[in-house]
Amino acid sequence: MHAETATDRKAAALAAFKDLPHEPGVAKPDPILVVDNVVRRFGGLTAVDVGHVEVQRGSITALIGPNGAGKTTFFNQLTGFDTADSGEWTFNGRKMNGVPAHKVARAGMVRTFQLTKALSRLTVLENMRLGAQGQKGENFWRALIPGSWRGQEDQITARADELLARFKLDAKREDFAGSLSGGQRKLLEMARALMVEPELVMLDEPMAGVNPALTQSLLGHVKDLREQGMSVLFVEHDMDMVRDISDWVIVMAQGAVIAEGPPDTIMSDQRVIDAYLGAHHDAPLSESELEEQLHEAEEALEAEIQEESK
Amino acid sequence: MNWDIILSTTLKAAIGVETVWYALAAIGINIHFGYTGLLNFGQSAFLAVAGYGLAVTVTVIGLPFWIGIGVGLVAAVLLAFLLGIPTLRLRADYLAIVTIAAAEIVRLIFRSVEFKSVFGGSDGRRGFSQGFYEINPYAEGTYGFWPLSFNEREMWVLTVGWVLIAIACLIVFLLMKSPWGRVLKAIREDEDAVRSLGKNVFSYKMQSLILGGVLGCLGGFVYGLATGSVQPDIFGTETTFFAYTIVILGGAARVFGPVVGASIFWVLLVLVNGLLSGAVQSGVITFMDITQVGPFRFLLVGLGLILLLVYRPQGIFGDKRELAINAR
Amino acid sequence: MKIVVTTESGQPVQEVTSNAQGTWEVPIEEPGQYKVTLDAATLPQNMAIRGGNNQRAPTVYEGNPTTVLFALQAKAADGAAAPDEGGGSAFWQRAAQLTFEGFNLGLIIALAALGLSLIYGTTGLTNFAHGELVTLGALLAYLVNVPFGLHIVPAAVIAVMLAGGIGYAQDRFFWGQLRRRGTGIIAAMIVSIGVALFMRYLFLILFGGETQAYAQYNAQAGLQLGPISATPKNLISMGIELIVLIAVGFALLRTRTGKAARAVADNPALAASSGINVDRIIRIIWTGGGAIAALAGVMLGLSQNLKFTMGQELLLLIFAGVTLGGLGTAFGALIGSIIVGLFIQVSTLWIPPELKNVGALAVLILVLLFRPQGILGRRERIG
Amino acid sequence: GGGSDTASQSTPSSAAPSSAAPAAEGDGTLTLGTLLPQTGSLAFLGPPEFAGVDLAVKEINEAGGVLGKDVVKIHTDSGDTTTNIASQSVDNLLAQKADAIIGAASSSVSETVIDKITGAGVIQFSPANTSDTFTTIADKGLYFRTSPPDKLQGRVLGDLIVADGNATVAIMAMQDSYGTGLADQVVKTVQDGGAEVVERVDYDPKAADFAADIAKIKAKNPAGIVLIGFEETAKVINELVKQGLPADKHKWYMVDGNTSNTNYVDMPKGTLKGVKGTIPGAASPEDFQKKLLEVDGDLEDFSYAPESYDAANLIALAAEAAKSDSGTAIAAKLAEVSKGGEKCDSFPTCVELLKAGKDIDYDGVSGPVEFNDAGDPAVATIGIYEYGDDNKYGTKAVEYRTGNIEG
Amino acid sequence: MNAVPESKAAVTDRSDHLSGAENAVLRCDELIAGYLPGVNILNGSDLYVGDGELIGIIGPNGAGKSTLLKAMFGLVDIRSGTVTLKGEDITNMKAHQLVSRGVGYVPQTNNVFPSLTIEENLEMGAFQAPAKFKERFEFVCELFPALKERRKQRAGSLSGGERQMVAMARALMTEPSVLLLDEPSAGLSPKLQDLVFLQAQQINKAGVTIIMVEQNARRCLQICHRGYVLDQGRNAYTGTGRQLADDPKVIELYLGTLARA
Ligand SMILES: Nc1ncnc2c1ncn2[C@@H]1O[C@H](COP(=O)(O)OP(=O)(O)OP(=O)(O)O)[C@@H](O)[C@H]1O
Ligand SMILES: Nc1ncnc2c1ncn2[C@@H]1O[C@H](COP(=O)(O)OP(=O)(O)OP(=O)(O)O)[C@@H](O)[C@H]1O
Ligand SMILES: [Mg+2]
Ligand SMILES: [Mg+2]
Repeated sequence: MHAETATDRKAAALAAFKDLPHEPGVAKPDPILVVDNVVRRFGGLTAVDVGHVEVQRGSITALIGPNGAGKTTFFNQLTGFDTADSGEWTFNGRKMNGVPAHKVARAGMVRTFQLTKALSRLTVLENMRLGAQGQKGENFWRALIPGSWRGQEDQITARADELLARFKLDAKREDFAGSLSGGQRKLLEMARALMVEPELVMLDEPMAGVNPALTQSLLGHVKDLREQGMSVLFVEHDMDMVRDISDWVIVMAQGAVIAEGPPDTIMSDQRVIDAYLGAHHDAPLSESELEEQLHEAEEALEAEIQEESK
Repeated sequence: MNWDIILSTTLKAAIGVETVWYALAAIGINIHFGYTGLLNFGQSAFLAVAGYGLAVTVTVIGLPFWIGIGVGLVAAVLLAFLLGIPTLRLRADYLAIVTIAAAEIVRLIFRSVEFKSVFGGSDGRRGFSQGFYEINPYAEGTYGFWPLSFNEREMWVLTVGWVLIAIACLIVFLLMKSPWGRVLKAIREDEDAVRSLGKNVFSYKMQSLILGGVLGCLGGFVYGLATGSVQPDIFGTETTFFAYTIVILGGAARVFGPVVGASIFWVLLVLVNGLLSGAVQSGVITFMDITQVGPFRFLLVGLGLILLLVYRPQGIFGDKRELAINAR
Repeated sequence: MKIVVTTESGQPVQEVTSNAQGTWEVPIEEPGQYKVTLDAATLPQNMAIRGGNNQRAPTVYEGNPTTVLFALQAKAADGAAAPDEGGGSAFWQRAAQLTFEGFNLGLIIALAALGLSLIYGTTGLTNFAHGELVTLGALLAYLVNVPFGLHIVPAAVIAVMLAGGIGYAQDRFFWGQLRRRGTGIIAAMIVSIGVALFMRYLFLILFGGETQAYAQYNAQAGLQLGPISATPKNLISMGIELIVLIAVGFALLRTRTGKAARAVADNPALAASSGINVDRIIRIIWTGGGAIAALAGVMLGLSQNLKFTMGQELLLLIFAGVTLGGLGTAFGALIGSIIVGLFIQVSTLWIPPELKNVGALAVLILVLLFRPQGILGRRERIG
Repeated sequence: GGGSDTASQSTPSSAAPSSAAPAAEGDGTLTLGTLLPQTGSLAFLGPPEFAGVDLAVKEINEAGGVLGKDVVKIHTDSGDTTTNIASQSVDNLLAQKADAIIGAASSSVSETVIDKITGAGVIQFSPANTSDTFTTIADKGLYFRTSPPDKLQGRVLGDLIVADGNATVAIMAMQDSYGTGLADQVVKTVQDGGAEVVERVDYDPKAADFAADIAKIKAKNPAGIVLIGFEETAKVINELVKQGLPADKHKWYMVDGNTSNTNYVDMPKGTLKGVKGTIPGAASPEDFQKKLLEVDGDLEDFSYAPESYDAANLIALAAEAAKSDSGTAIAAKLAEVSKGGEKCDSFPTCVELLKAGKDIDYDGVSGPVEFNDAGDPAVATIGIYEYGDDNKYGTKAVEYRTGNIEG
Repeated sequence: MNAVPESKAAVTDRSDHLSGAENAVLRCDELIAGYLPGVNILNGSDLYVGDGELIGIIGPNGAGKSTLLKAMFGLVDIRSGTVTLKGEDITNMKAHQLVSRGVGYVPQTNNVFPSLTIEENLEMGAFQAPAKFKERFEFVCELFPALKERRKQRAGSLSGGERQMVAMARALMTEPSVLLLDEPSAGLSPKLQDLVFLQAQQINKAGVTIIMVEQNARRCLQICHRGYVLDQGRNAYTGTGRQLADDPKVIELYLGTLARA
């Protein structure tokens, strides 16, 4: 049964994208997030200048682009962590500009941080529990009466344990989050965001630094999220991952959206290759290519040495 | 050396009035700093507004004692709002300085000639404690057993004080085990992360500031009632510093840390003094005279503090592992 | 002039006429309140009673004489000429003087703040013993100046060097060891409170509780420069302070060691990985910080005399200055401190001097409301 | 205040010996505790006060002690109000069965411990408190003080200022009960006398500097400037000279807290020439100061040493008179030995008279010291001194004025 | 977590592995190290790298890869075992001393000075050889042109990838003889990842010995001479890059099949 719905959802998502033109700012049939004219400048630098972009509900959308393209800054604007110079956006039809970060999260739009924010002196489990919404025990007066929140806490713990097992953090359950390795922090960051049970989860490079074998198993989980009706918007530089799970890809460069489309189309788009992917993105280096590469390198080196000896 | 007296004064210090009110102030700081990470260096202002709230209400306005207590509590809550609204957005170290500044402003106003008619200038106010001692259940007499003895007034203040400490500790214990406490601790670690998880950080910080302020301000009442007076200078930065020292000594973010810390602090202060003056009087120490005992005591207390923190940086109850996590 | 003395109820006691010096005397039987009236008609021509009132009501106490004064002034002076009625110009003159004083005080605070800021910046230590380092400098200079009898200028130089050495030793044998043990910055902060107590009371034991002054330049007379009175020592001190502040500020921004200091502040482990000898840099900073604090102490001592609590009493203002300017930035400390100094002094134009610190501290809070990172501080990016 | 207001006690506790420390019954040895500043912002006042007590106790014991036994003294630290040391020190003194405690110097500190001390049936005797509060405080008749009588000093000083012909007067007063109390009295006298107080600045003695305060005074260009404070006056003078208000253009007046022969000697010659200061006490302080220096050679300031000395002597005499060393018994005799009887001015002579069964009237170094019902001194002598070219005041007062403090 | 399953024997046994270590530039023997008292993260790992070799270290998250690099670089307390650099025992030597011996290091996280500008960051990279700064600066700016335009921007405001560039560039400022890289390609765009791998190879060719920790494991194994698979603080597998990349066990446990082989 599970498998069936899985294919259904994926099919639905793909169907929604099928007839869309591959151009920046294209309107989606059922957008969960609609962004208009968001601009953010730092001094003379325009970090973000997005004209119009929509994110389809129930889909997995990738946001890619060169380093410094403004992806993270864009996330910051949308989630209320930074104030945009201008622009407006709606989430589920609700205006979200100027809404403080915690309200954005409560509305169902949750983000993770590229530079992880582990709550160091809380255990991994406590980190997870914190993510849960609508906790009775988070009210001052109820907190004083343990009976009033114990039951809910147990449910939350069960859910947290489930996620931890999935993210291979169950062994670290009782350790301080501050003692996790770089990759483990990434995992915790993402798992914690999922505890919120958001409608739209925005992941900022969730898999950078995560072991490939684990990445692979986690992709299954992300797909599951889609099956549960969640929408996912993620930033990633790992093209294998983008290709594998995304239904739609949005490309940013120098603050603006420069292309949109399904993964395959995007990855063969010359502009995207030039700006972002580079020559070797696609094929793994074959033996001969490797040789050639090294050869080139040697020549360059030679030249350099000659230069130096002059 | 008179060991009896050294022992009895030391024991008395371990549970005495100073220990009580410093412990209360420190419990408040523990909530602010230990659990929430708010470097509130203006704790003495909470004690001050509570003490003065009570004193001014009773002596200047002439209202009954209980209303004075109410006014003191309300004043502490108001101060928390006044202090919190502008400052809670600040980074920890900025917050520290701003709260010191705010506390100094409060103290300077209380001690000013300008407002002498209300706050009594540098001499402060007295004569507001009758209401408290009128309900003293202890009959006149001396209580306790060797080497401790208290008169009925001290007994009454101490009873109330320790009951307040017990209640405060219970509240802290319950809260910090709860999800509410978890949010505070998370804010201490990284407030942006907490925000991203849908918690209203400002509101929690404010709740923490109010709770810690109100628990701390009880110390102001105890001080005022025990000495029968309030003076502006006791509510200076020194008091806050000592309260911080107490928190760290006991171990930050530990329920009983402040209480044990306060005991240790005062025991240290009194014991050092007892030993020193004993040694000087009996001629064991000859390199200083008796009037230098005072400064020497503080010098040794400073040294003791240093050594304690060098050899047990996590405090008495603290967890060394926690310390290792955030060490730079 | 004729003077009439009556009892409170108006019973006449005596009438006298003043002698050539203008004095007079009336013997009185009973203590109590009396009325003394000067007959205005008997005044010399062109003279009037200051304030116009020709009646006084002194209380006479048993066994003690009581004096009554009728100050006279030229009649023509009725209008604007009275000294205290200069109104506007007096206000501006005072404002100018206070502005000068603001810079004077601000620069001393800045100098002390610079040392604090350097040490905070590189080690993260909120050093509550910094006030005592200031005191230390002042007292060292006193030691060389008064008991040894050296002139204050060489004494100051020696004191600053000694204090630098002590700063070095402090890190070498104390703070450095703590760092090695992995003492956290909060624990270190509390340790610094312990150090402050230790040093302060050591000073009390060795130096005593009294206020002292250096042998030279004590109570130096002021020069009148336009609307401002200033002593030569003030002017020279301010010059030295400004030079030191700017030199150190630029050193931090421009020299390799300065940059390394900021790198250590940011991330000591990474600094070490870049080949920076972190301990060495921190030691340089401690040496410099100690020396600068000492210089601040000498300057403070020159303008305000010496006491074992002198640094402690300045500490809050130092912190305020550092914070206002933006923590960890040298020029921030300078600007912040001068603002603090200015507000302390200039605010007394409107508020009673006893509350002058209130003005400065309130400004600190206000500024941080609008610039939470301090004037020159920068906000970190999120995410 | 002291004397007879036990009845007005409103708290349920009382001085009934049952509740008090054992000392209240007396154990035959007069134990004098001191609660004086060894640390804190008033630490500079400590040494002279301790020396005053030490000198007195030394003389008493040389004269055979009290009730045939040597007087025992226990020194403790009162700190200042920023720390709560005083309370612990009192615990310590009470535990050691002190019969009387000399202290504290600061009115504020005294207020925090008065309940504790008097509640234990022990005398609290301050050499330096000037706050009005103590006149009416509930103290079971156990609080006394020899502190300089503000009212009289203020009156004498105020009259002096008027007599010198100062039509306009500015006052720089240290902002505490000593400074403001004295300043209030000066203002009143000066105004009654027909001169105008053009400016009054209450300053915080801990302030970083006094430039603003002086600037405020300068703006009014007063003929006379009154400096009320302690040793920080040296800083104030620095500032006065700097801003162009020197003593040769404006007349300066000082009070007992800052009329000092040591604080200003380093200043340029003539800085204080002609400055007048008032000091309570009928004799020039010089001789007494010499004796003090024998006790403590490091003394630089002598503030409140006479008052401390007198306090110790009075307690000892009262104990002799009461033939008991219990606090309450001594308190009952204190007023008696201070006035009405044969005058004497040192413990040995007084105690001789007492032993001869005579009524005595102790006249101390700080003044005639006659206690009123509130335990406050009722009569005082104020000496007026004038500074010379060497920035020291003459050994002989220009004038002495004795009067009832209340008038 | 430290209970290493004994059954999972390393592919090579210790003496076998170390037989090639005769002339190693840098070698670690039976390192035991950790952060918290009583908890060892490294449980006796061995590693050697010969002159001019490029070594890859891969493994699951939390295996102790970064810890191993930090231990070699004197940033973690070594509890037992030794680290040797060109025959000299450098166990627990301070980082800056290693830098002067020609070792360079790029940490995985916190790898820039946030309040310094990019230029100053790079200047710190050349701290011990200020004379070379200009020339090296030009060199790294050529590699990462983005840095040059931004030279006056504070590193704290940079994007994740830009920081990574700065970190890499900082290490390249010194021309070290041994370079320790902790996930140099993380967070970089595919184009720049290529560049980093290429650059590593190129530097290596020029004679620099490199130890590289990577989660981009396949790419890493492709370019390195030898690889180590670290698991739970021990070497689980060693071999040449090819051997490891083709080992089905390694693929299953550590490499995954997502990237097209
Ligand atoms: N606070 C700031 N001040 C100045 N410049 C900033 C600030 N924040 C971001 N920038 C600049 O804005 C640009 C966009 O940064 P952003 O972090 O959004 O990039 P990104 O697309 O997430 O890159 P990456 O893939 O490397 O994470 C960068 O060039 C960065 O240097
Ligand atoms: N500062 C620290 N304090 C305590 N434990 C730590 C610390 N850093 C890492 N650890 C623990 O050491 C183990 C190894 O961490 P390390 O960073 O070496 O892993 P890693 O192999 O580099 O992983 P990743 O690929 O995720 O970066 C982890 O289990 C982690 O929990
Ligand atoms: Mg980014
Ligand atoms: Mg790692």
